[in-house]
Amino acid sequence: MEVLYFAWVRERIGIPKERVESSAATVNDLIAELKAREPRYEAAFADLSALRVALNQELSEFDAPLAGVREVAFFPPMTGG
Amino acid sequence: MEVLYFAWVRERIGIPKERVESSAATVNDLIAELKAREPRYEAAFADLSALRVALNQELSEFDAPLAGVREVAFFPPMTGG
Amino acid sequence: MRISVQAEAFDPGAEVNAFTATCAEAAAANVGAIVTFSGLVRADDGMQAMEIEHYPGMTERAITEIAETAQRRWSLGDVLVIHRHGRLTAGEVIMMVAAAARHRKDAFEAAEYLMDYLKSRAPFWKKELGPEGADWVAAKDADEDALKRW
Amino acid sequence: MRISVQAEAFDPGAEVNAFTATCAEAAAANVGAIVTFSGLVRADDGMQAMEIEHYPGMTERAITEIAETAQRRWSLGDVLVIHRHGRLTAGEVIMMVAAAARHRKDAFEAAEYLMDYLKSRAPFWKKELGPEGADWVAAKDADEDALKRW
Repeated sequence: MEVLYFAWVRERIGIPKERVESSAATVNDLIAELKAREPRYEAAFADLSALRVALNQELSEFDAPLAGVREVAFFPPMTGG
Repeated sequence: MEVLYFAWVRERIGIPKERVESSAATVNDLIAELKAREPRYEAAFADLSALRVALNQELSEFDAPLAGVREVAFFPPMTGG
Repeated sequence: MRISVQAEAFDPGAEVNAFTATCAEAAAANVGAIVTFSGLVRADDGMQAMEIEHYPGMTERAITEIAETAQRRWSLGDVLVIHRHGRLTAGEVIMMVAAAARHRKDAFEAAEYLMDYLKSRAPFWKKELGPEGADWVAAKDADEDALKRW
Repeated sequence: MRISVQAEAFDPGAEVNAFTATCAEAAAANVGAIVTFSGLVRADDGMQAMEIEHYPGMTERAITEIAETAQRRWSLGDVLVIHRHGRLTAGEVIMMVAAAARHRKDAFEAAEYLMDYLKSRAPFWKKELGPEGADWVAAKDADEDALKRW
Protein backbone atom coordinates (compact mmCIF):
# COMPACT_ATOMS: atom_id res chain seq x y z
CA MET A 1 0.00 0.00 0.00
CA GLU A 2 0.96 3.66 -0.35
CA VAL A 3 1.86 5.40 2.93
CA LEU A 4 1.86 9.23 3.00
CA TYR A 5 3.26 11.61 5.60
CA PHE A 6 2.41 15.28 6.04
CA ALA A 7 3.71 18.30 7.98
CA TRP A 8 6.12 17.44 10.82
CA VAL A 9 5.47 13.70 10.38
CA ARG A 10 6.86 14.04 6.84
CA GLU A 11 9.81 16.06 8.15
CA ARG A 12 10.66 13.53 10.88
CA ILE A 13 10.45 10.54 8.59
CA GLY A 14 12.19 12.48 5.84
CA ILE A 15 10.01 11.46 2.88
CA PRO A 16 6.51 12.44 1.73
CA LYS A 17 5.46 8.93 0.78
CA GLU A 18 6.59 5.39 0.27
CA ARG A 19 5.30 2.02 -0.88
CA VAL A 20 5.01 -0.39 2.05
CA GLU A 21 4.51 -4.15 1.72
CA SER A 22 2.73 -5.23 4.87
CA SER A 23 0.23 -7.77 6.08
CA ALA A 24 -0.69 -5.64 9.11
CA ALA A 25 -4.32 -6.18 10.06
CA THR A 26 -4.92 -2.70 11.55
CA VAL A 27 -3.37 0.77 11.52
CA ASN A 28 -1.88 0.07 14.96
CA ASP A 29 -0.19 -3.06 13.58
CA LEU A 30 1.23 -1.08 10.66
CA ILE A 31 2.59 1.57 13.04
CA ALA A 32 4.27 -1.16 15.14
CA GLU A 33 5.96 -2.51 11.99
CA LEU A 34 7.16 0.95 10.95
CA LYS A 35 8.46 1.83 14.45
CA ALA A 36 10.51 -1.39 14.45
CA ARG A 37 12.30 -0.28 11.28
CA GLU A 38 14.34 2.80 12.24
CA PRO A 39 14.59 5.51 14.94
CA ARG A 40 13.05 8.17 12.65
CA TYR A 41 9.79 6.17 12.54
CA GLU A 42 10.03 5.60 16.28
CA ALA A 43 10.32 9.40 16.68
CA ALA A 44 7.45 10.18 14.33
CA PHE A 45 5.04 7.73 15.97
CA ALA A 46 6.14 8.27 19.59
CA ASP A 47 2.91 10.02 20.62
CA LEU A 48 -0.18 8.79 18.78
CA SER A 49 -2.41 11.34 20.52
CA ALA A 50 -0.59 13.97 18.42
CA LEU A 51 -1.35 12.10 15.18
CA ARG A 52 -4.28 11.51 12.87
CA VAL A 53 -4.72 8.83 10.23
CA ALA A 54 -6.66 8.75 6.96
CA LEU A 55 -7.49 5.54 5.07
CA ASN A 56 -8.22 5.96 1.36
CA GLN A 57 -8.44 9.72 2.01
CA GLU A 58 -11.04 9.43 4.79
CA LEU A 59 -10.24 10.26 8.42
CA SER A 60 -10.15 7.04 10.41
CA GLU A 61 -9.12 5.45 13.70
CA PHE A 62 -5.92 3.68 14.73
CA ASP A 63 -7.74 0.43 15.42
CA ALA A 64 -9.39 0.41 11.96
CA PRO A 65 -8.72 -2.65 9.74
CA LEU A 66 -6.47 -2.23 6.69
CA ALA A 67 -8.30 -4.71 4.46
CA GLY A 68 -8.94 -3.10 1.07
CA VAL A 69 -6.93 0.01 1.93
CA ARG A 70 -4.67 1.28 -0.85
CA GLU A 71 -3.60 4.59 0.75
CA VAL A 72 -2.74 5.33 4.39
CA ALA A 73 -1.79 8.86 5.47
CA PHE A 74 -0.33 10.02 8.80
CA PHE A 75 -0.34 13.66 9.88
CA PRO A 76 -0.77 15.98 12.87
CA PRO A 77 -4.17 17.54 13.71
CA MET A 78 -5.22 19.80 10.86
CA THR A 79 -4.83 23.57 10.98
CA GLY A 80 -6.72 24.91 7.98
CA GLY A 81 -8.96 27.94 7.65
CA MET B 1 -41.28 71.84 18.14
CA GLU B 2 -40.83 69.88 14.90
CA VAL B 3 -42.91 66.71 14.63
CA LEU B 4 -41.90 64.11 12.01
CA TYR B 5 -43.83 61.09 10.71
CA PHE B 6 -42.40 58.09 8.87
CA ALA B 7 -43.70 55.09 6.90
CA TRP B 8 -47.44 54.37 7.37
CA VAL B 9 -47.70 56.99 10.14
CA ARG B 10 -46.65 59.59 7.55
CA GLU B 11 -49.14 58.14 5.04
CA ARG B 12 -52.04 58.18 7.51
CA ILE B 13 -51.39 61.71 8.68
CA GLY B 14 -50.62 62.79 5.13
CA ILE B 15 -47.54 64.92 5.77
CA PRO B 16 -43.90 64.09 6.56
CA LYS B 17 -43.50 66.81 9.18
CA GLU B 18 -45.06 69.84 10.77
CA ARG B 19 -44.33 72.53 13.32
CA VAL B 20 -46.44 72.04 16.45
CA GLU B 21 -46.89 74.63 19.19
CA SER B 22 -47.61 72.72 22.33
CA SER B 23 -47.04 72.88 26.05
CA ALA B 24 -47.50 69.12 26.44
CA ALA B 25 -45.36 67.80 29.30
CA THR B 26 -44.82 64.31 27.90
CA VAL B 27 -45.04 62.44 24.60
CA ASN B 28 -48.34 60.94 25.76
CA ASP B 29 -49.73 64.45 26.34
CA LEU B 30 -48.62 65.54 22.87
CA ILE B 31 -50.30 62.47 21.32
CA ALA B 32 -53.55 63.32 23.17
CA GLU B 33 -53.43 66.86 21.75
CA LEU B 34 -52.81 65.60 18.21
CA LYS B 35 -55.58 62.96 18.43
CA ALA B 36 -58.05 65.65 19.47
CA ARG B 37 -57.32 67.61 16.30
CA GLU B 38 -58.57 65.43 13.43
CA PRO B 39 -59.59 61.83 12.60
CA ARG B 40 -56.36 61.20 10.62
CA TYR B 41 -54.32 61.73 13.83
CA GLU B 42 -56.80 59.59 15.73
CA ALA B 43 -56.23 56.85 13.13
CA ALA B 44 -52.43 57.15 13.18
CA PHE B 45 -52.18 57.01 16.98
CA ALA B 46 -54.97 54.46 17.59
CA ASP B 47 -52.57 51.68 18.68
CA LEU B 48 -49.47 52.94 20.48
CA SER B 49 -48.03 49.42 20.76
CA ALA B 50 -47.53 49.59 16.97
CA LEU B 51 -45.60 52.87 17.27
CA ARG B 52 -42.17 54.05 18.31
CA VAL B 53 -41.04 57.56 19.23
CA ALA B 54 -37.71 59.34 18.95
CA LEU B 55 -36.87 62.57 20.81
CA ASN B 56 -34.07 64.64 19.30
CA GLN B 57 -33.23 61.62 17.10
CA GLU B 58 -32.88 59.19 20.02
CA LEU B 59 -35.35 56.33 20.59
CA SER B 60 -37.45 57.16 23.64
CA GLU B 61 -40.57 56.23 25.62
CA PHE B 62 -44.12 57.58 25.46
CA ASP B 63 -43.99 58.78 29.07
CA ALA B 64 -40.75 60.72 28.49
CA PRO B 65 -40.84 64.48 29.24
CA LEU B 66 -40.70 66.91 26.32
CA ALA B 67 -38.68 69.61 28.11
CA GLY B 68 -35.81 70.70 25.85
CA VAL B 69 -37.01 68.57 22.92
CA ARG B 70 -36.82 70.27 19.52
CA GLU B 71 -37.66 67.25 17.35
CA VAL B 72 -40.21 64.48 17.93
CA ALA B 73 -40.60 61.64 15.45
CA PHE B 74 -43.32 58.95 15.29
CA PHE B 75 -42.91 55.77 13.26
CA PRO B 76 -43.65 52.03 13.23
CA PRO B 77 -41.08 49.47 14.45
CA MET B 78 -38.02 49.64 12.23
CA THR B 79 -37.36 47.14 9.45
CA GLY B 80 -33.82 47.79 8.27
CA GLY B 81 -31.05 45.40 7.29
CA MET C 1 -14.87 52.76 10.67
CA ARG C 2 -16.91 53.75 7.66
CA ILE C 3 -20.67 54.28 7.66
CA SER C 4 -22.61 55.23 4.58
CA VAL C 5 -26.35 55.75 4.15
CA GLN C 6 -26.94 56.24 0.46
CA ALA C 7 -29.47 56.01 -2.34
CA GLU C 8 -26.87 54.91 -4.91
CA ALA C 9 -26.04 51.29 -5.65
CA PHE C 10 -22.60 50.15 -4.46
CA ASP C 11 -20.14 47.47 -5.52
CA PRO C 12 -19.93 44.85 -2.72
CA GLY C 13 -16.76 43.33 -4.19
CA ALA C 14 -14.95 46.67 -4.37
CA GLU C 15 -16.03 47.40 -0.78
CA VAL C 16 -14.78 44.01 0.41
CA ASN C 17 -11.44 44.57 -1.29
CA ALA C 18 -11.01 48.09 0.08
CA PHE C 19 -11.92 46.89 3.57
CA THR C 20 -9.53 43.92 3.29
CA ALA C 21 -6.71 46.13 2.00
CA THR C 22 -7.08 48.44 5.01
CA CYS C 23 -6.92 45.43 7.33
CA ALA C 24 -3.91 43.99 5.53
CA GLU C 25 -1.86 47.15 6.08
CA ALA C 26 0.80 47.37 8.73
CA ALA C 27 -1.37 49.22 11.25
CA ALA C 28 -4.02 46.55 11.16
CA ALA C 29 -1.72 43.54 10.94
CA ASN C 30 -3.55 42.14 13.93
CA VAL C 31 -6.51 41.22 11.75
CA GLY C 32 -6.86 37.56 10.82
CA ALA C 33 -10.60 37.29 10.20
CA ILE C 34 -13.08 39.30 8.15
CA VAL C 35 -16.81 38.56 8.10
CA THR C 36 -19.20 40.31 5.75
CA PHE C 37 -22.96 40.19 5.45
CA SER C 38 -24.96 41.47 2.51
CA GLY C 39 -28.71 41.63 2.20
CA LEU C 40 -30.48 41.23 -1.16
CA VAL C 41 -34.00 42.12 -2.27
CA ARG C 42 -35.80 38.77 -2.60
CA ALA C 43 -38.29 38.29 -5.41
CA ASP C 44 -40.84 36.72 -3.04
CA ASP C 45 -44.47 36.43 -4.09
CA GLY C 46 -43.87 38.28 -7.32
CA MET C 47 -42.38 41.24 -5.47
CA GLN C 48 -40.85 43.52 -8.07
CA ALA C 49 -39.32 46.31 -6.06
CA MET C 50 -38.87 47.74 -2.62
CA GLU C 51 -38.96 51.29 -1.34
CA ILE C 52 -36.81 52.00 1.70
CA GLU C 53 -37.59 55.09 3.76
CA HIS C 54 -35.24 56.37 6.44
CA TYR C 55 -34.84 59.20 8.93
CA PRO C 56 -31.97 61.39 7.70
CA GLY C 57 -29.83 62.49 10.60
CA MET C 58 -31.04 59.90 13.05
CA THR C 59 -30.06 57.03 10.72
CA GLU C 60 -26.37 57.97 10.70
CA ARG C 61 -26.39 58.60 14.48
CA ALA C 62 -28.07 55.29 15.24
CA ILE C 63 -25.72 53.28 13.01
CA THR C 64 -22.65 55.04 14.41
CA GLU C 65 -23.74 54.19 17.93
CA ILE C 66 -24.36 50.54 16.99
CA ALA C 67 -20.94 50.30 15.30
CA GLU C 68 -19.13 51.99 18.19
CA THR C 69 -20.76 49.66 20.69
CA ALA C 70 -19.61 46.68 18.59
CA GLN C 71 -16.07 48.06 18.44
CA ARG C 72 -15.92 48.43 22.23
CA ARG C 73 -17.33 44.99 22.82
CA TRP C 74 -15.10 43.00 20.47
CA SER C 75 -12.02 45.23 19.91
CA LEU C 76 -12.41 45.07 16.16
CA GLY C 77 -9.74 45.94 13.62
CA ASP C 78 -12.33 47.77 11.53
CA VAL C 79 -16.07 48.05 10.87
CA LEU C 80 -18.02 48.93 7.73
CA VAL C 81 -21.74 49.60 7.32
CA ILE C 82 -23.40 50.57 4.03
CA HIS C 83 -27.18 50.84 3.81
CA ARG C 84 -29.20 52.00 0.84
CA HIS C 85 -32.53 53.81 0.84
CA GLY C 86 -34.96 54.65 -1.95
CA ARG C 87 -36.19 52.28 -4.63
CA LEU C 88 -34.51 48.89 -5.13
CA THR C 89 -35.46 46.06 -7.45
CA ALA C 90 -35.30 42.28 -6.90
CA GLY C 91 -31.74 40.96 -6.72
CA GLU C 92 -30.23 44.31 -5.73
CA VAL C 93 -27.95 44.52 -2.71
CA ILE C 94 -29.70 46.52 0.03
CA MET C 95 -26.87 46.76 2.52
CA MET C 96 -23.69 45.23 3.78
CA VAL C 97 -21.68 45.12 6.98
CA ALA C 98 -18.11 43.97 7.50
CA ALA C 99 -16.26 43.28 10.73
CA ALA C 100 -12.54 42.54 11.07
CA ALA C 101 -11.00 40.95 14.16
CA ARG C 102 -8.04 38.90 15.27
CA HIS C 103 -10.01 35.65 15.41
CA ARG C 104 -13.08 34.36 13.59
CA LYS C 105 -15.37 34.11 16.61
CA ASP C 106 -15.20 37.85 17.30
CA ALA C 107 -15.63 38.76 13.63
CA PHE C 108 -18.71 36.52 13.30
CA GLU C 109 -20.28 37.75 16.54
CA ALA C 110 -19.68 41.41 15.72
CA ALA C 111 -21.20 41.05 12.24
CA GLU C 112 -24.27 39.31 13.70
CA TYR C 113 -24.58 41.99 16.37
CA LEU C 114 -24.42 44.74 13.74
CA MET C 115 -27.11 43.01 11.69
CA ASP C 116 -29.42 42.36 14.65
CA TYR C 117 -29.28 46.02 15.67
CA LEU C 118 -29.54 47.40 12.14
CA LYS C 119 -32.72 45.34 11.67
CA SER C 120 -34.56 46.72 14.66
CA ARG C 121 -32.79 49.86 15.90
CA ALA C 122 -31.78 51.82 12.81
CA PRO C 123 -34.64 53.96 11.44
CA PHE C 124 -35.34 52.25 8.10
CA TRP C 125 -38.75 51.13 6.89
CA LYS C 126 -39.29 48.81 3.94
CA LYS C 127 -42.28 48.88 1.64
CA GLU C 128 -42.75 46.03 -0.81
CA LEU C 129 -44.14 46.84 -4.21
CA GLY C 130 -45.82 43.77 -5.70
CA PRO C 131 -48.47 42.91 -8.28
CA GLU C 132 -51.22 43.49 -5.66
CA GLY C 133 -49.95 46.89 -4.62
CA ALA C 134 -47.68 48.26 -1.91
CA ASP C 135 -47.30 46.98 1.66
CA TRP C 136 -45.15 48.12 4.56
CA VAL C 137 -43.04 45.23 5.84
CA ALA C 138 -44.08 44.37 9.40
CA ALA C 139 -41.36 44.04 12.03
CA LYS C 140 -40.88 40.43 13.10
CA ASP C 141 -40.98 39.31 16.72
CA ALA C 142 -37.97 37.11 15.88
CA ASP C 143 -35.93 40.21 15.02
CA GLU C 144 -36.81 41.87 18.32
CA ASP C 145 -36.05 38.62 20.16
CA ALA C 146 -32.66 38.41 18.43
CA LEU C 147 -31.52 41.45 20.45
CA LYS C 148 -31.90 39.57 23.72
CA ARG C 149 -28.81 37.45 23.16
CA TRP C 150 -26.49 40.49 23.30
CA MET D 1 -21.41 25.08 -5.20
CA ARG D 2 -17.84 25.95 -6.05
CA ILE D 3 -14.79 24.56 -4.27
CA SER D 4 -11.26 25.52 -5.19
CA VAL D 5 -7.98 24.45 -3.61
CA GLN D 6 -5.29 26.52 -5.26
CA ALA D 7 -1.78 27.93 -4.89
CA GLU D 8 -2.63 31.15 -6.75
CA ALA D 9 -3.84 34.32 -5.05
CA PHE D 10 -7.50 35.18 -5.69
CA ASP D 11 -9.55 38.37 -5.72
CA PRO D 12 -12.02 38.23 -2.79
CA GLY D 13 -14.07 41.13 -4.19
CA ALA D 14 -14.44 39.52 -7.60
CA GLU D 15 -15.44 36.25 -5.90
CA VAL D 16 -18.02 38.04 -3.74
CA ASN D 17 -19.50 39.75 -6.79
CA ALA D 18 -19.64 36.57 -8.86
CA PHE D 19 -21.26 34.72 -5.95
CA THR D 20 -23.77 37.54 -5.39
CA ALA D 21 -24.61 37.73 -9.10
CA THR D 22 -25.41 34.01 -9.15
CA CYS D 23 -27.67 34.45 -6.14
CA ALA D 24 -29.37 37.48 -7.65
CA GLU D 25 -30.41 35.55 -10.75
CA ALA D 26 -33.92 34.30 -11.24
CA ALA D 27 -33.18 30.73 -10.16
CA ALA D 28 -31.80 31.86 -6.84
CA ALA D 29 -34.27 34.65 -6.17
CA ASN D 30 -34.94 33.01 -2.85
CA VAL D 31 -31.65 34.32 -1.48
CA GLY D 32 -31.86 37.31 0.84
CA ALA D 33 -28.67 36.90 2.87
CA ILE D 34 -25.03 36.29 1.99
CA VAL D 35 -22.32 35.81 4.60
CA THR D 36 -18.65 35.62 3.71
CA PHE D 37 -15.60 34.89 5.81
CA SER D 38 -12.02 35.51 4.75
CA GLY D 39 -8.89 34.60 6.65
CA LEU D 40 -5.72 36.71 6.44
CA VAL D 41 -2.11 35.92 7.33
CA ARG D 42 -1.46 37.89 10.54
CA ALA D 43 1.97 39.48 11.03
CA ASP D 44 2.14 38.19 14.63
CA ASP D 45 5.48 38.12 16.43
CA GLY D 46 7.38 39.26 13.39
CA MET D 47 5.95 36.44 11.30
CA GLN D 48 6.87 37.13 7.70
CA ALA D 49 5.32 34.30 5.78
CA MET D 50 3.39 31.09 6.06
CA GLU D 51 3.70 27.81 4.21
CA ILE D 52 0.49 25.81 3.85
CA GLU D 53 0.78 22.12 3.09
CA HIS D 54 -2.22 20.05 2.06
CA TYR D 55 -3.18 16.53 0.96
CA PRO D 56 -4.10 16.70 -2.73
CA GLY D 57 -7.13 14.56 -3.43
CA MET D 58 -8.29 14.26 0.14
CA THR D 59 -8.50 18.05 0.53
CA GLU D 60 -11.10 18.45 -2.22
CA ARG D 61 -13.05 15.42 -0.98
CA ALA D 62 -13.11 16.63 2.61
CA ILE D 63 -14.20 20.16 1.67
CA THR D 64 -16.89 18.85 -0.69
CA GLU D 65 -18.29 16.68 2.09
CA ILE D 66 -18.27 19.59 4.55
CA ALA D 67 -20.02 21.86 2.03
CA GLU D 68 -22.61 19.22 1.11
CA THR D 69 -23.41 18.62 4.76
CA ALA D 70 -23.92 22.36 5.24
CA GLN D 71 -26.20 22.50 2.20
CA ARG D 72 -28.37 19.69 3.53
CA ARG D 73 -28.55 21.19 6.98
CA TRP D 74 -29.48 24.76 6.03
CA SER D 75 -30.94 24.49 2.49
CA LEU D 76 -28.53 27.08 1.16
CA GLY D 77 -28.92 29.00 -2.08
CA ASP D 78 -25.23 28.51 -2.80
CA VAL D 79 -21.88 27.75 -1.16
CA LEU D 80 -18.35 28.80 -2.05
CA VAL D 81 -15.04 27.62 -0.57
CA ILE D 82 -11.62 28.79 -1.77
CA HIS D 83 -8.48 27.74 0.12
CA ARG D 84 -4.91 28.48 -0.87
CA HIS D 85 -1.83 26.38 -0.22
CA GLY D 86 1.87 27.07 -0.66
CA ARG D 87 3.72 30.18 0.49
CA LEU D 88 1.75 33.25 1.67
CA THR D 89 3.04 36.49 3.14
CA ALA D 90 1.57 38.66 5.92
CA GLY D 91 -1.64 40.40 4.88
CA GLU D 92 -2.47 37.89 2.14
CA VAL D 93 -5.90 36.26 2.04
CA ILE D 94 -5.55 32.55 2.87
CA MET D 95 -9.09 31.45 2.20
CA MET D 96 -12.70 32.47 1.99
CA VAL D 97 -16.10 30.87 2.34
CA ALA D 98 -19.48 32.26 1.33
CA ALA D 99 -22.96 30.99 2.20
CA ALA D 100 -26.23 32.25 0.74
CA ALA D 101 -29.61 31.62 2.33
CA ARG D 102 -33.11 33.01 2.55
CA HIS D 103 -32.55 34.56 5.99
CA ARG D 104 -29.49 35.83 7.80
CA LYS D 105 -29.51 33.30 10.63
CA ASP D 106 -29.00 30.37 8.25
CA ALA D 107 -26.32 32.16 6.25
CA PHE D 108 -24.37 33.06 9.42
CA GLU D 109 -24.66 29.57 10.89
CA ALA D 110 -23.66 27.85 7.66
CA ALA D 111 -20.59 30.09 7.23
CA GLU D 112 -19.53 29.39 10.83
CA TYR D 113 -20.07 25.68 10.33
CA LEU D 114 -17.95 25.71 7.17
CA MET D 115 -15.17 27.55 9.00
CA ASP D 116 -15.24 25.31 12.08
CA TYR D 117 -14.95 22.18 9.91
CA LEU D 118 -12.34 23.64 7.54
CA LYS D 119 -10.17 24.49 10.56
CA SER D 120 -10.06 20.98 11.99
CA ARG D 121 -11.29 18.52 9.36
CA ALA D 122 -9.79 19.62 6.05
CA PRO D 123 -6.20 18.37 5.57
CA PHE D 124 -4.22 21.62 5.69
CA TRP D 125 -1.20 22.29 7.88
CA LYS D 126 0.27 25.75 8.48
CA LYS D 127 3.92 26.45 9.11
CA GLU D 128 4.90 29.93 10.26
CA LEU D 129 8.15 31.36 8.99
CA GLY D 130 9.45 33.98 11.42
CA PRO D 131 12.74 35.62 12.38
CA GLU D 132 13.52 32.68 14.72
CA GLY D 133 12.87 30.01 12.08
CA ALA D 134 9.95 27.86 11.05
CA ASP D 135 7.26 26.36 13.29
CA TRP D 136 4.26 24.18 12.56
CA VAL D 137 1.12 25.80 13.93
CA ALA D 138 -0.35 23.63 16.69
CA ALA D 139 -4.04 22.76 16.54
CA LYS D 140 -6.00 24.56 19.26
CA ASP D 141 -8.31 22.79 21.69
CA ALA D 142 -10.76 25.64 21.13
CA ASP D 143 -11.00 24.72 17.44
CA GLU D 144 -11.74 21.09 18.26
CA ASP D 145 -14.27 22.20 20.88
CA ALA D 146 -15.96 24.46 18.32
CA LEU D 147 -17.18 21.35 16.47
CA LYS D 148 -19.25 20.24 19.44
CA ARG D 149 -21.91 22.87 18.90
CA TRP D 150 -22.97 21.38 15.54
